[in-house]
Amino acid sequence: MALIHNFVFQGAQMLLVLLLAPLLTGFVRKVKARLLRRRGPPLVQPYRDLARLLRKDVVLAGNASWLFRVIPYLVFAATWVAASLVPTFRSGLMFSWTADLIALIALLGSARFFLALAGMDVGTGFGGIGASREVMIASLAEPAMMMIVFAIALIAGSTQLSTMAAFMNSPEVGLRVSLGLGLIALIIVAIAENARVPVDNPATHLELTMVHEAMVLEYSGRHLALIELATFLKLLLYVSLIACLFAPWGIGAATADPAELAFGVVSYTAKLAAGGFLLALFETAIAKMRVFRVPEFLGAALMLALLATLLRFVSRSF
Amino acid sequence: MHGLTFDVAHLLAGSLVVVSFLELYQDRILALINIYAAHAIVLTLSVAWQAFIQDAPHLYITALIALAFKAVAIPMGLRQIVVRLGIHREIDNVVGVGLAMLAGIGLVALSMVVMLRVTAEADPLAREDLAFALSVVLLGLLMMVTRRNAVSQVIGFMSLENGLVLAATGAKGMPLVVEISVAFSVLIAFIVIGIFLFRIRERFDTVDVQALDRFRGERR
Amino acid sequence: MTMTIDALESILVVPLLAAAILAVLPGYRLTANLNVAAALVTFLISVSLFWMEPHSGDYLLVDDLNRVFIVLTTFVALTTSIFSASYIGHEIEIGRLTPRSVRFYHAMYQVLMFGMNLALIANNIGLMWVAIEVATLTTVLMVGIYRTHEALEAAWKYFILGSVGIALALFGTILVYMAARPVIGEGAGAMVWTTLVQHAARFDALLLNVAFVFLLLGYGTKVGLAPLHAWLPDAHAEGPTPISAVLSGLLLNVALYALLRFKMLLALNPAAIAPGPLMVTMGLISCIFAAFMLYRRRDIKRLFAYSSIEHMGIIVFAFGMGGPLANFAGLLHMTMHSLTKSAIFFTVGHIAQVKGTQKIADIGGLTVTTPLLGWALVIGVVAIAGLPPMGIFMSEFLVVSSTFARQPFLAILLALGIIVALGGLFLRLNSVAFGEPRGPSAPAHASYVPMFAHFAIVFAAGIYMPPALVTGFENVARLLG
Amino acid sequence: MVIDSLYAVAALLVLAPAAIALSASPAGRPVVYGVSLALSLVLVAAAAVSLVGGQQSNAVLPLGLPWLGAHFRIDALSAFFLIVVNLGAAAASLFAFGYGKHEEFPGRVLPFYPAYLAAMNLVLLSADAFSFLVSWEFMSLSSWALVVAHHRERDNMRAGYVYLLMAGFGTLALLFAFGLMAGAGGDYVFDAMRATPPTAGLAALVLILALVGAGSKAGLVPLHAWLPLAHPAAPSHVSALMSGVMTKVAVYGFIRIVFDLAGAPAWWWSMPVIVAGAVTAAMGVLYALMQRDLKRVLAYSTIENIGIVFVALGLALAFKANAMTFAAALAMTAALLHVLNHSLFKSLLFCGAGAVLASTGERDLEKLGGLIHRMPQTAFVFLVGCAAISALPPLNGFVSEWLAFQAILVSPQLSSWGLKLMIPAAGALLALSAALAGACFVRVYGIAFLGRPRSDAAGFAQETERVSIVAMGLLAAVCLALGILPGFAIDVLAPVTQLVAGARMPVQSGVEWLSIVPIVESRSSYNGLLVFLFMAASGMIGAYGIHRLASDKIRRGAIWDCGFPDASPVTQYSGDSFAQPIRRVFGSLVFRAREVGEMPPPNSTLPARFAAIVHDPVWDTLYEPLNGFISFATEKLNVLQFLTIRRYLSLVFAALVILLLVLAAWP
Repeated sequence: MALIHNFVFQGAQMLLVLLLAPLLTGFVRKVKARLLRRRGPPLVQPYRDLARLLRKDVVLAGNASWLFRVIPYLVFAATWVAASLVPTFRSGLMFSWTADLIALIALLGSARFFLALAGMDVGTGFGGIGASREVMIASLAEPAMMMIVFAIALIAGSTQLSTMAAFMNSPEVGLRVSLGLGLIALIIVAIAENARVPVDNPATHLELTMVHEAMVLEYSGRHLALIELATFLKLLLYVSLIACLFAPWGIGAATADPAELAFGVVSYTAKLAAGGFLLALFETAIAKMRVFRVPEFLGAALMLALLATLLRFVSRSF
Repeated sequence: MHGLTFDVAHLLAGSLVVVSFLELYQDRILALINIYAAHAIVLTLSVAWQAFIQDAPHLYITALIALAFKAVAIPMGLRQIVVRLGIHREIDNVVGVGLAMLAGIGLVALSMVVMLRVTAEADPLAREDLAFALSVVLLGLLMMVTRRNAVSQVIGFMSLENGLVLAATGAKGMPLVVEISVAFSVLIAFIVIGIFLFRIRERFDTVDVQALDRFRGERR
Repeated sequence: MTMTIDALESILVVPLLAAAILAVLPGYRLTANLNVAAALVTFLISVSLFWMEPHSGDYLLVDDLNRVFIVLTTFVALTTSIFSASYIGHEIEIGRLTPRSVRFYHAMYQVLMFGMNLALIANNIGLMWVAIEVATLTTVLMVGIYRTHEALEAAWKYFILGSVGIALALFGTILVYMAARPVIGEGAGAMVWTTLVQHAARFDALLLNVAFVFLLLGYGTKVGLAPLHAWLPDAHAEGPTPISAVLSGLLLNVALYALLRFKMLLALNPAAIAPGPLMVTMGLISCIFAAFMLYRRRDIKRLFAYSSIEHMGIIVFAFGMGGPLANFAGLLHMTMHSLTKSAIFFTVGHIAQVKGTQKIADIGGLTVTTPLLGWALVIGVVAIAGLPPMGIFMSEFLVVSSTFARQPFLAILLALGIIVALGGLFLRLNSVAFGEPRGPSAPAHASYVPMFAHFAIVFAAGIYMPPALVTGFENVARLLG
Repeated sequence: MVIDSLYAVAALLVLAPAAIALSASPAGRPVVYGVSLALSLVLVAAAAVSLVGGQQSNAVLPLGLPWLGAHFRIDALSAFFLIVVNLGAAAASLFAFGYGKHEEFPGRVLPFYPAYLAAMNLVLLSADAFSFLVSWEFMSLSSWALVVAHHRERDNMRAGYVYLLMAGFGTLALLFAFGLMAGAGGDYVFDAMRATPPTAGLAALVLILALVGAGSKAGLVPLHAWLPLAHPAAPSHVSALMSGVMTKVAVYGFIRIVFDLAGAPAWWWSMPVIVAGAVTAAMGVLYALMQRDLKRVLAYSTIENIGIVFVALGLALAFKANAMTFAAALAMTAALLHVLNHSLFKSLLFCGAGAVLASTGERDLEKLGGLIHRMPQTAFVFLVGCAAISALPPLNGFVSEWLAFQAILVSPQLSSWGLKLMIPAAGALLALSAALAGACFVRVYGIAFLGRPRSDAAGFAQETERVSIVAMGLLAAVCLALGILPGFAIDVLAPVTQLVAGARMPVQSGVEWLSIVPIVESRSSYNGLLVFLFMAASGMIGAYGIHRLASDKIRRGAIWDCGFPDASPVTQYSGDSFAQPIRRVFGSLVFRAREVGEMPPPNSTLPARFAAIVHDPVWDTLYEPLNGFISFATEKLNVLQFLTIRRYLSLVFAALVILLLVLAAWP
């Protein structure tokens, strides 16, 4: 009985993230449009795009290899699994212990690894440029992320997301310098990882500025749909990660009754909305930076995170 | 040990050292050869005296060899060579005479210091003898390294060897002395002949390094 | 008892007889084989010494120390004579040697053997001196045998420096006699080794010190210690290769043997200065200096001559350190070095004949053109550089580690020398044995038996040492104190 | 067990000279490699039995030092490393069945190959300093012979030369370390050393010497310079052994000396180890990113992984010194597991490189490309290797790095503040190198196997031999197996950690769903199996659903060419251009990297040129000065070869006078 119960919740979580992801992206786009005094596309536009892409045929480059065709599924699977492991409305999910935060980052890392390979498969300049810039960004973002994990995990004494969330929820957290630094660093990393302004511009298709879009330039049809979906999922993942680590209020415990769960779902969506709104606000407020300014941006994140790990000793709580 | 014998031996040994100094001082080859002859004669005398006081007849042989071979034969041979090679006007000191003399004095002092620290049980005659012998040896070496000319180097070697003979004869009752002196005479003969045969032009050492390279089959 | 004396003397008599006969016999084939035969007989007799209890007469003695040296000497002499048979044959074919000079060469070879054996079994320090000088002078003559300008120049250099060495050694010997006379009394008794050892404790210490300085320099010149080494590289490079092999493999050892005898004498006298530090210093200087000298060598035989200096340095260092372990290591290293180095010279001799030159620049890719010789050279260098599984690794391991426990700094210096030498040797080996073949190459008619026999022994010793040999070495090590 | 292993090793040693004769005929090759394969499998079996059986066995042979004899032993530690070594050896031998066909001079490879295997095994088996060092140096020597097998390339000879010198240097360092532990008595048996550990000061010295000695063989920065020269120079299956296996033997030497023989560690011991490891990891992977030569990239990545191992070892040392044995066990497990993993995927990658080299004759990345079409199977296994070495879940590389991070997360419980602050920084470097490793292997795979062929050689490449594929496939399979079922490996490692770290990790086999739990589940846990199943399932579901419900049609079209049709392959991203962003970020700092580009004047037909110049700081600052000193000293001393007789005499004279002065000054 309990097993089935758990399965249900795990499945629910997986479906929830899958369904909410495009909506979040749509919401961000909408808000950005409104901030620019445009009407903007409807909220459900991403769903429509996906559906359209799925129906279309795939146009493959002449020399695309089998790897090129497999990668979208790999990327999608890795991202989805990762997203489904972040506590959203209920912690202590059935498989929450299959992968802790480090493993989760590694999952995203493998998604990126294969996407970069895909960029190089057909052998065009665009793919190469995208791939090389992507790995450069990753080579800075990943250690920064790892440092953030250290900072928080060393405080929470665990890398297990449920445990961490529970800890951050508990009163003994207090206000900590290192947590503040960690939050800033995490936001920077999240922006970079999701190819948002100022690191990258999801809307542009101007070769010299784009990173992520350049990698997937050769994709079309269902493959593109999967990659788009993976991108949506990734955004959702990061927002809910920030939420679960720094705003873990309302996440239902493993022994939560339906009412709490309902509250959990509501609070979760609220957090998503808030996150999306802030992101849109930020993106409209700032301009994209040159590619070779990005390392400094991310380096700052790395330094902040490292500082956070080292500073965790100085401020117990006050 | 009665004084006179001792003093005479002492005197002869000492004068050998003095003659070595003369060699060091002299830079004309022909004159040098003459002085070497003198050196050999002094050696002869001292060996003979040793033979007398130790009443060791075999030492007379050594003395004889010294006289006949070193004081007469070798110098003549050397003169021949010098004349043949036409180097009788050579002045070949590497360092100035004064410096050489100073070094020589230093060496004598050194050998004194080294030898006279020897405890007194070793009988005084032996001590004095050894001290002088060592000085002669060192002076001979000094001569070898301060002269460029093959002939004068040979002379240096020979006076070195005279010092050895002095020491050997001074060593009371030492066996094989005669044999050794013979062996050395042969050795010296070899060297002299070597100079003569191989036409070692007036010097062992060539200043011209290229030539040395060629000899050694080495390039620098 | 009488029989034993006969055995001892026959070690001297056989070479002398052989020399006399070889001096008159014509025809190189016959003489060469006779040479081998004589060497073989001498070797067999010397082996028989192992079954002879230590014994000393007025002029000759046999004890654990010189047994080792004698057997080693006669063995290498034997293998060298085999090698020289084929080597000299080739030299005659290409006309570098005339039959007359070959006759002279073989006679001298046996005289050399006589001299070395005499030096090893002499019980009288004067006799030992004479013997070593005989050996030296014969080698001088053989170095000059090619009559080329280089050869004569090398021989001359060897002759002059050697003579000075002779003189110094003699002076040292006289001083020892002077030191012994007051205690033992006048006459030959005061030069007999065994008597000296008995009374050494009561000798005049200061006199002994001076004596040792002269002996160290005199015999050290023969051992080839820097800075007295100057004759060694040229003599090795310009003489016929069998002589290079004998020089490196044997003559250096014999001189070292003399040095060891006197070291024992000093060690027995409490008041005398410890000979150790002097030997250690000279050993280190020689080792490191020679190691650096390896780098710019252009002549392959001179290269290995310098390596001999380096190894002599290591051996003298080991004996200078003293103590059972270091002495054992020194003996082992000496044995291994003689075998290896002579084998290397066998190889190099054939290589020089095949390539028609000794210039490293004109030799290359030997493992391609003449694989057997090439790989023999590789094995030799591997062995001489002290890499396992060859025997020298074991001795170097013992020297370095035993020193490190007592004098870490010295050990580090020694290790520096060893590693620098490794670099120098392999720098040359790479260009000689590997890479594109260079220079013309004649077919090789080499006698491989001697070199590979040596390598086999060295290899075996590196892995397994028979207990008998070990006990023998240990006794000697104890003797050396 | 040890006796059986020794028999096997002896058989290898016999095989070596036999191979000289065998190498003459083409039939000889399979014999040599076949026997080697069989023997290494035997050795694996023997080691496995004694590791699982948990009993150690000794043997003393009357070899080596006469009064000491040669001592041999198999305990848990050596058993584990024996497994690592001989697994690699077996794989390499199997691969060589096919690869050996392309060998130009079998006579220079076959005899040394078994000797090399034997030497590595002997190092692990020997239980006294002498036989250890003999085997150690013999290992260097035999591998040197293999490095110079293709002696006609000058670079190979240079590589071999540097290699041999560094090996000799390392051996001397180890010799000193053993000399210190043996003491003046000269008792070189490990048991005796263990019985009387050195005093604190000496032990510290031993640690440094071991770090230098073993580190120079393992390739720790700055002693790594020989490694990227030597490993690629050897035939590829040998490179696989040198990189995948021999470096592990060096790690074994370090563990044996520092954890087993040198006594209880002091609190600061871990610092030099961790620093060296972290720097090595970061530098190694940065070097790797800058290389053009495929095999050299792999060699540098070996340096990186060695760095990771040493960081983990340092952690274990720190925890051991603080009596936190559970954490020490965790860190040590991470180190050992990474040793095993790296030996697997590095062998796989080198074999792959060998296959590429054999079928294209190219090692230069800029001349490869598109091989995934020509050599699909090789491409697949190579991809697995790349994913594994980039520490991607659910493969094995990730597991060991994950464990290392878990160990780092325990560090706050250490008492020393220095370590508290240093270890996270080291963790940052570790994370950095992990990320860069990902970038590095995207580059390698993307340039070599994907895209379009950059040369005819790559364009007409053929798939390599079946047997080689099998060898690589097996390695890949093991990589996956260890990735999804790490628990078993961890449990097998328990006796080893028990031996060297004094504790073992909690039993994993009991954990539900076969996940691994380093300390407690609430703290951290990872389940490779489920991750694998999850990804497989969701990928399948996605694919199936889409193909069923939406379209599954494919049209082939031209590449999006931006309006410049059929651009030549040269317009692809090259290895250098791929590395450019990272080179700009890190390179200018670490390598003084410069980019020189020359544009032709307008409307001239000359090509534009571009070159990226990268310096190796270590080489410039350490090796060049040394080289300069040697040549200076030799130049100066060489004068002494050309003196005149008189000057030589004056040397003798000077020596005499000096000695007499010494006497005169003597009290």
